[in-house]
Amino acid sequence: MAQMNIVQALNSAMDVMLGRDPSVIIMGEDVGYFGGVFRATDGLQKKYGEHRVLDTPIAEGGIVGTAVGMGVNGLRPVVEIQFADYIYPAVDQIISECARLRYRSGGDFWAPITIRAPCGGGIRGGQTHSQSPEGIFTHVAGLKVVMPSNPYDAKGLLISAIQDDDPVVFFEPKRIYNGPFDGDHDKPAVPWRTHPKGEVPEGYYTVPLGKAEIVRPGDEVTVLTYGTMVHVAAAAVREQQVDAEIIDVRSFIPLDVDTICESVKRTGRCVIVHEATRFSGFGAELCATVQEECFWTLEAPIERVCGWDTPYPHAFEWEYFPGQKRIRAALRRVMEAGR
Amino acid sequence: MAQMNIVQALNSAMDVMLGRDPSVIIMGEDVGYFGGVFRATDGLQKKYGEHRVLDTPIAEGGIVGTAVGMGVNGLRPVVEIQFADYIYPAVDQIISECARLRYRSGGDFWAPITIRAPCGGGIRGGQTHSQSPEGIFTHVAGLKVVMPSNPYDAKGLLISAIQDDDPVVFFEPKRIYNGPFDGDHDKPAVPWRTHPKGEVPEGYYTVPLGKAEIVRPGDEVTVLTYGTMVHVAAAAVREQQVDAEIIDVRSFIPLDVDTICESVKRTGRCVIVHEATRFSGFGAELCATVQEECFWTLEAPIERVCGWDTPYPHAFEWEYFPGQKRIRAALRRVMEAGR
Amino acid sequence: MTRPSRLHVPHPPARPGDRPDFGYLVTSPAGAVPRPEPLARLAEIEPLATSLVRVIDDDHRAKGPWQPRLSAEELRTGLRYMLLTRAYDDRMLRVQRQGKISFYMKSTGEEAVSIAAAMALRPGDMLFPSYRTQGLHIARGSNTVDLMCQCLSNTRDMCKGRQMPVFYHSRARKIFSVSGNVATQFPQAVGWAMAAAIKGEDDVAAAWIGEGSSAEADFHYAVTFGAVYKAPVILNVVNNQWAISTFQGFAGGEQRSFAARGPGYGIAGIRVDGNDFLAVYAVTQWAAERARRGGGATLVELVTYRAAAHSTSDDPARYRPKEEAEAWPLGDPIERLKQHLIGLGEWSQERHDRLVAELDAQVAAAWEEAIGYGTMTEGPQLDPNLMFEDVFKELPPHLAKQRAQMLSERD
Amino acid sequence: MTRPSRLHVPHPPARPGDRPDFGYLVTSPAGAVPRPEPLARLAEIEPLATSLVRVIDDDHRAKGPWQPRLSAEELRTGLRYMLLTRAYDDRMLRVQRQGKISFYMKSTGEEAVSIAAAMALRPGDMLFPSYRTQGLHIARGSNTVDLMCQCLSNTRDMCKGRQMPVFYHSRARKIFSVSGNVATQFPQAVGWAMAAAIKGEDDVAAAWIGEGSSAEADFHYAVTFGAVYKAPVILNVVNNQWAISTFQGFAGGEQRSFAARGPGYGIAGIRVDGNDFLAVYAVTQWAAERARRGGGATLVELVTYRAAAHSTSDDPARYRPKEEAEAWPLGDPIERLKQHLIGLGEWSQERHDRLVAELDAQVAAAWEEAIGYGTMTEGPQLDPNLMFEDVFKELPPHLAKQRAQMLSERD
Ligand SMILES: Cc1ncc(C[n+]2csc(CCOP(=O)(O)OP(=O)(O)O)c2C)c(N)n1
Ligand SMILES: Cc1ncc(C[n+]2csc(CCOP(=O)(O)OP(=O)(O)O)c2C)c(N)n1
Ligand SMILES: [Mg+2]
Ligand SMILES: [Mg+2]
Repeated sequence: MAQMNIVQALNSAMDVMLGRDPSVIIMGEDVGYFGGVFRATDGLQKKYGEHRVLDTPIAEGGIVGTAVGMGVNGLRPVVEIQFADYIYPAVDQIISECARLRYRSGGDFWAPITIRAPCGGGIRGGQTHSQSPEGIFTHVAGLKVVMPSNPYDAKGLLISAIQDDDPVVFFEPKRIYNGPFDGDHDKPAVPWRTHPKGEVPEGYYTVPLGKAEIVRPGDEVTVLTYGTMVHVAAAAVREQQVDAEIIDVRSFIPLDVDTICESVKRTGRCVIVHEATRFSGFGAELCATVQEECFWTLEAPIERVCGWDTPYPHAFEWEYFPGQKRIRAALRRVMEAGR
Repeated sequence: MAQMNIVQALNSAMDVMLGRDPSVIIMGEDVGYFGGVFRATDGLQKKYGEHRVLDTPIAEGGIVGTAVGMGVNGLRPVVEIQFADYIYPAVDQIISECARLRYRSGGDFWAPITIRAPCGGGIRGGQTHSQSPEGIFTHVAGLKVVMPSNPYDAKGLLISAIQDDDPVVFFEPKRIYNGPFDGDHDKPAVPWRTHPKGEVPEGYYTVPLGKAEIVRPGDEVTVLTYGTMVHVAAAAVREQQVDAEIIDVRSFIPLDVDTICESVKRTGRCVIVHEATRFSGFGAELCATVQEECFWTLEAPIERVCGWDTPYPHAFEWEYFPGQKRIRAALRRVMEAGR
Repeated sequence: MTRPSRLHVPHPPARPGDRPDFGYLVTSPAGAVPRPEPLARLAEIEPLATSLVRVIDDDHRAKGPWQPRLSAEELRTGLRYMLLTRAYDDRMLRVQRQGKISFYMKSTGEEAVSIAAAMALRPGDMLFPSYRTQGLHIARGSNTVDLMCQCLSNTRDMCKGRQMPVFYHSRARKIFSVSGNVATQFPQAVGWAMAAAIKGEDDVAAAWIGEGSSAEADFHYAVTFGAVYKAPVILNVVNNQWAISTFQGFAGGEQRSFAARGPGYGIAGIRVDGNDFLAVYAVTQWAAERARRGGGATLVELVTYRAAAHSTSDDPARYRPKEEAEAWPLGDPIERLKQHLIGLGEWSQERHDRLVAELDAQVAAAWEEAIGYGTMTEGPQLDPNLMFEDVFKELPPHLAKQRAQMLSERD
Repeated sequence: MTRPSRLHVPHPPARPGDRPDFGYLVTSPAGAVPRPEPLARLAEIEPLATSLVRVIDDDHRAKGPWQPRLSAEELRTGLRYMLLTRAYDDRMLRVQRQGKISFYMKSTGEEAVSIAAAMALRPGDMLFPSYRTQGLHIARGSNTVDLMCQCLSNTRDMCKGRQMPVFYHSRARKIFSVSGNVATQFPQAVGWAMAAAIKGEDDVAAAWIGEGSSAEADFHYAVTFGAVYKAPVILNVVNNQWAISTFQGFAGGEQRSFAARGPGYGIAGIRVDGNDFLAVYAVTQWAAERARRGGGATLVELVTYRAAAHSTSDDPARYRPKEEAEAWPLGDPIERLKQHLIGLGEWSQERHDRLVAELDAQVAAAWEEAIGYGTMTEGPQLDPNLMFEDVFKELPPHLAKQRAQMLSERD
């Protein structure tokens, strides 16, 4: 066991897989000699060489396009998109190619690619360094989509993603790279050292795709959330003193409907929290699924606490961020509803 | 008044606007001399000249990118994406530029662009000529997104879109270009002549963005749908002999929440029908919104009848298509629920 | 003195009703273009990007340094493959007109582009086709029955009923899956080639796109990555003058050849007569050797003409003169190779007629066999359960659930 | 004989600890490159894509046909603007280090790229900047107070608090909004120019991107559309040798100049000394005249060096030698113009020192005024309601509802 933050855990996952599987390669902008603008690939090129850890031109579409060809030729590329906000130039290669290749070729061709993309705000990044576009990719048949909320899951999920023979889009909540964040930006930053999930095995292990995790068991209300918001929601629940069951969804496709619905059927109430914009965000699918599966046990409307339907502003970051106050207000409404 | 199919209605809308407003221009692949692969721009270059109706290189991203610049320089480009399946290369210019420009420039710059994209299946187009990607664009702050279901709306909505100072993505259900389609592919095709909405004024008129339309009033259940599925749902309702209120959502952003929720509050039951894949499709947002607004009056779980979460197959088109049979099964379940 | 600029709008030389006019076409006499060493420096290669490599002259004799020196047997094989491709295309057009298949795209007049290139490459080399390079399958020995079954979406369809006609692939023959989104295969081929280089294997990749598709981002990605990593790849731009209704000027062909972009990015660029079997063979061989020996990527522009409609959904009479195909200065690839062989005394009109008849019969028989595996309306049908497979390697719960629902609710 | 190809990986000439080495840089003596007529044919212009247009020689004298023949007054104005840009950059870096602004990006060493170009263009010409061309605002007279207010996201912020520092714009001065997504402005500039041509106006558009960003699709779109429609646009690629940690070889600069892509696509391409104020001015003037008179687009590669860190989030010591900036063969644009003016007898060290002091004081005063309108932590604050405005022209119902909720639920 070792103490790791999320960046170190990701680095360790890639290190482990580069070591275990000669077909694994890393590619992206500034990921090679420099080790990545967030340092996630620090030291890997030095350790595994320039043919396993590649700096690339600044062309997300070209990176994914060439990665598809590499995948077809037996490699397992792990691609870094420097910021999730810059994944859009690669959307055609991701949707029309990565996601469809196995299907359209009757199972004869596939590209086992992992696409890492740091996402989320709260870092004064303004509208082009703060986006959470996961919702868009959850609408694409043929993609797996995940987002970890802590170092242990980050490493275990990334190893699973790299080993998976389907394309995986792997979103990384960069606000919590270095430590859990409860939404109170005035408080001093807390390192992962202080968090049990900062304990990470040095070697190989996996966290399976498709499994949600109950991070706090409870009976009064179910909170569905992921990424940075897991920690904000936990703080809000503590404050609110409600016996909430907090579920870290973690894996969007495949989605762990069983864990989610078993919980809501028990609690009868549900609040969904994510940082992405609300309208047609992934929370909509979660809400629709829960509504369909748990309708008869629901005692209150399911509430969504999300980013506002605007770009992520630079100055009003904390008015935009779906913080504790807003989560608590939603919990209050949901707990009072029908009483 | 004249009889028009949807293609003629779209053509008429562009004709009217080219005539009224010298800043309106048309651009896209094969839209000029040839008049478009679906003939939507037939005759317009001849009438308005090569500088108003432009053939372009095959580069959706370049078409939208240059259109943004034209918009900034005072023009109103109406862009045709030959098939919605080919809009992905333009996603970065649409999301990062069209949608964000007014916001990021504090309101000083904007690009009043309309992006037309024929969508939907049932035409033996296979997985790259049948997609309905509207859901993706409904998650983008700064875009307006619409889809007409008949010639009258097609012309009125397109004129509104062209006049609108915000970017509008305008999806066209190509399966019903030439006539309404009730989902029974064995029946002979029906022309728009036979449909009241095939009656279209020759001149200028608008159908406002942001307003849904009740196409069949009813009291037992609300069916929320749009595009081709409006007609399939209508046929299913007729067959099923249920007093359903069918709402053509038409405008996704802005969404006419009032009309939708007033109806569901009245009927207490709701079925959502669209051709796009189900998971994180626009139906999820509709379902979440209705659930939030109408929870206390809902007597049954809201059901979604959608395309399966697979690419659109060539051979199994009718097993894939959410036809009458599946809509009727959903209506039956929703009507029986809780009884 | 400065008058305002006006928007320049490219015009094809002729529209319906006009006399065809290919005056814009820059050609070189057969044998006139020098052949540098495959590993020659860029400066030496650069002139090849604007001239036109040709081997077969107007009297059907092979001329100059680009002669591939193929045996008569190899030439006859090439002729057979081209004729088979054409016979296959003609048959498939007919059956589409009869409503037996939903759609089709011919490669008539462009057969040498695929056949000569495929023959010049090694079996280990990976091919990334466009929808108009069915010849690659013919040349690599794909059974026409298999190709027909794909077009029929029947029980033997390699795509399991998921794709429109012509979107073939063959893992065994190292021919990639055709994509509906044009040009995406270009950077994929570069990536495949990069992987080969990373693994220290000496296979090369080759990809084909149309000149119209070269305007897509993927062209730029492919050439940029190809140049940066010196990837062992051949990037073929098939300039058949038309992209549906828009002529090649709308892709930038008016100002400069497409091959010229190669040197612009620092890779080799060669413009070749796409209807000259020997020239296409020789240029492909040259580019493959350059790639295999570490010389990196080559951009090849194959100058040809799309003699048929874009697809069965298209009517070229709406946008170009009917007579244009006959007026095409570079002739027909099959006729030219045939006359060349006859000139060598290695072929005759009689043998040719016999071969044509034989291939027509072969294709007819193949069709009979193919429909035996079902059409979209008759005979054995694919199991709709297949619709849910291969979305992922394993069927996830939500698709298992949807599949069950499909079976319970379908008509 | 054929050994398998290996993946080529570009290497910068020097990494930390190595001696700087710019041996790869191809230059031409000042005055050596001929100046064709702006409407000259491509063949005549093509050599300009691989040579290097330079005017100021090593003794700071102006040489050759590209001399723009500017008055001493104009030269002093250019010097003043460059010095103001540098003073502004230095100040903003300091205040960022003090935590007063969240982020900053300097243009140190590249000032001529923006200033000379902006001065050579007309007020009616539209500029599409990158995040490193703040000089365009300085040269067009934007008030540094306004620029600072943007970086502060304060009550006078032109972006209403929505953007990170340096994402300026000015509708009044015809300077477009900087995008966070690199290169997107390139095809937009072409579209703006196409619109001008459609309207019969003779304004031209000019856009700037970095050499690293040229690998994005938008570069290809811009050059292709620019070539097809002969759009009146100047496409500037600022080759400052680095893209964060990756040197220009990773964008394709190893094999060929970036300017060479111009002729490759059939448009003019010129490679110019980006640290030579006179050369940048002259080349921009030439390209603008070509565009205005219907000659179409020009791709300009400005060869310069990013002397500062990429941004305040970057530490170049991790990936390049500290001494590289001093070793840069093309010197510093301010020092070179200063010496040129002194050589002309139109400037002196004393006047220079006075000007530097004056501008520092001016910038200091501007900062004092700017913070008076608020910082992100102190003084007057923007109204959070602004967060919901300008998403659309009018506030739609769902945003009105969210705004109300925000006001009721915020701390
Ligand atoms: C991304 C994308 N955009 C548009 C289309 C529609 N389309 C299919 S083929 C074609 C023309 C391509 O012409 P060209 O590249 O010259 O190839 P050719 O048909 O001449 O062989 C177009 C526009 C598409 N398939 N994919
Ligand atoms: C689409 C996109 N991808 C990646 C980035 C991250 N990024 C910002 S600047 C930069 C380097 C650009 O280098 P260059 O174009 O040479 O400009 P320079 O910084 O040298 O002026 C990168 C990779 C981005 N902003 N947008
Ligand atoms: Mg073509
Ligand atoms: Mg740079």
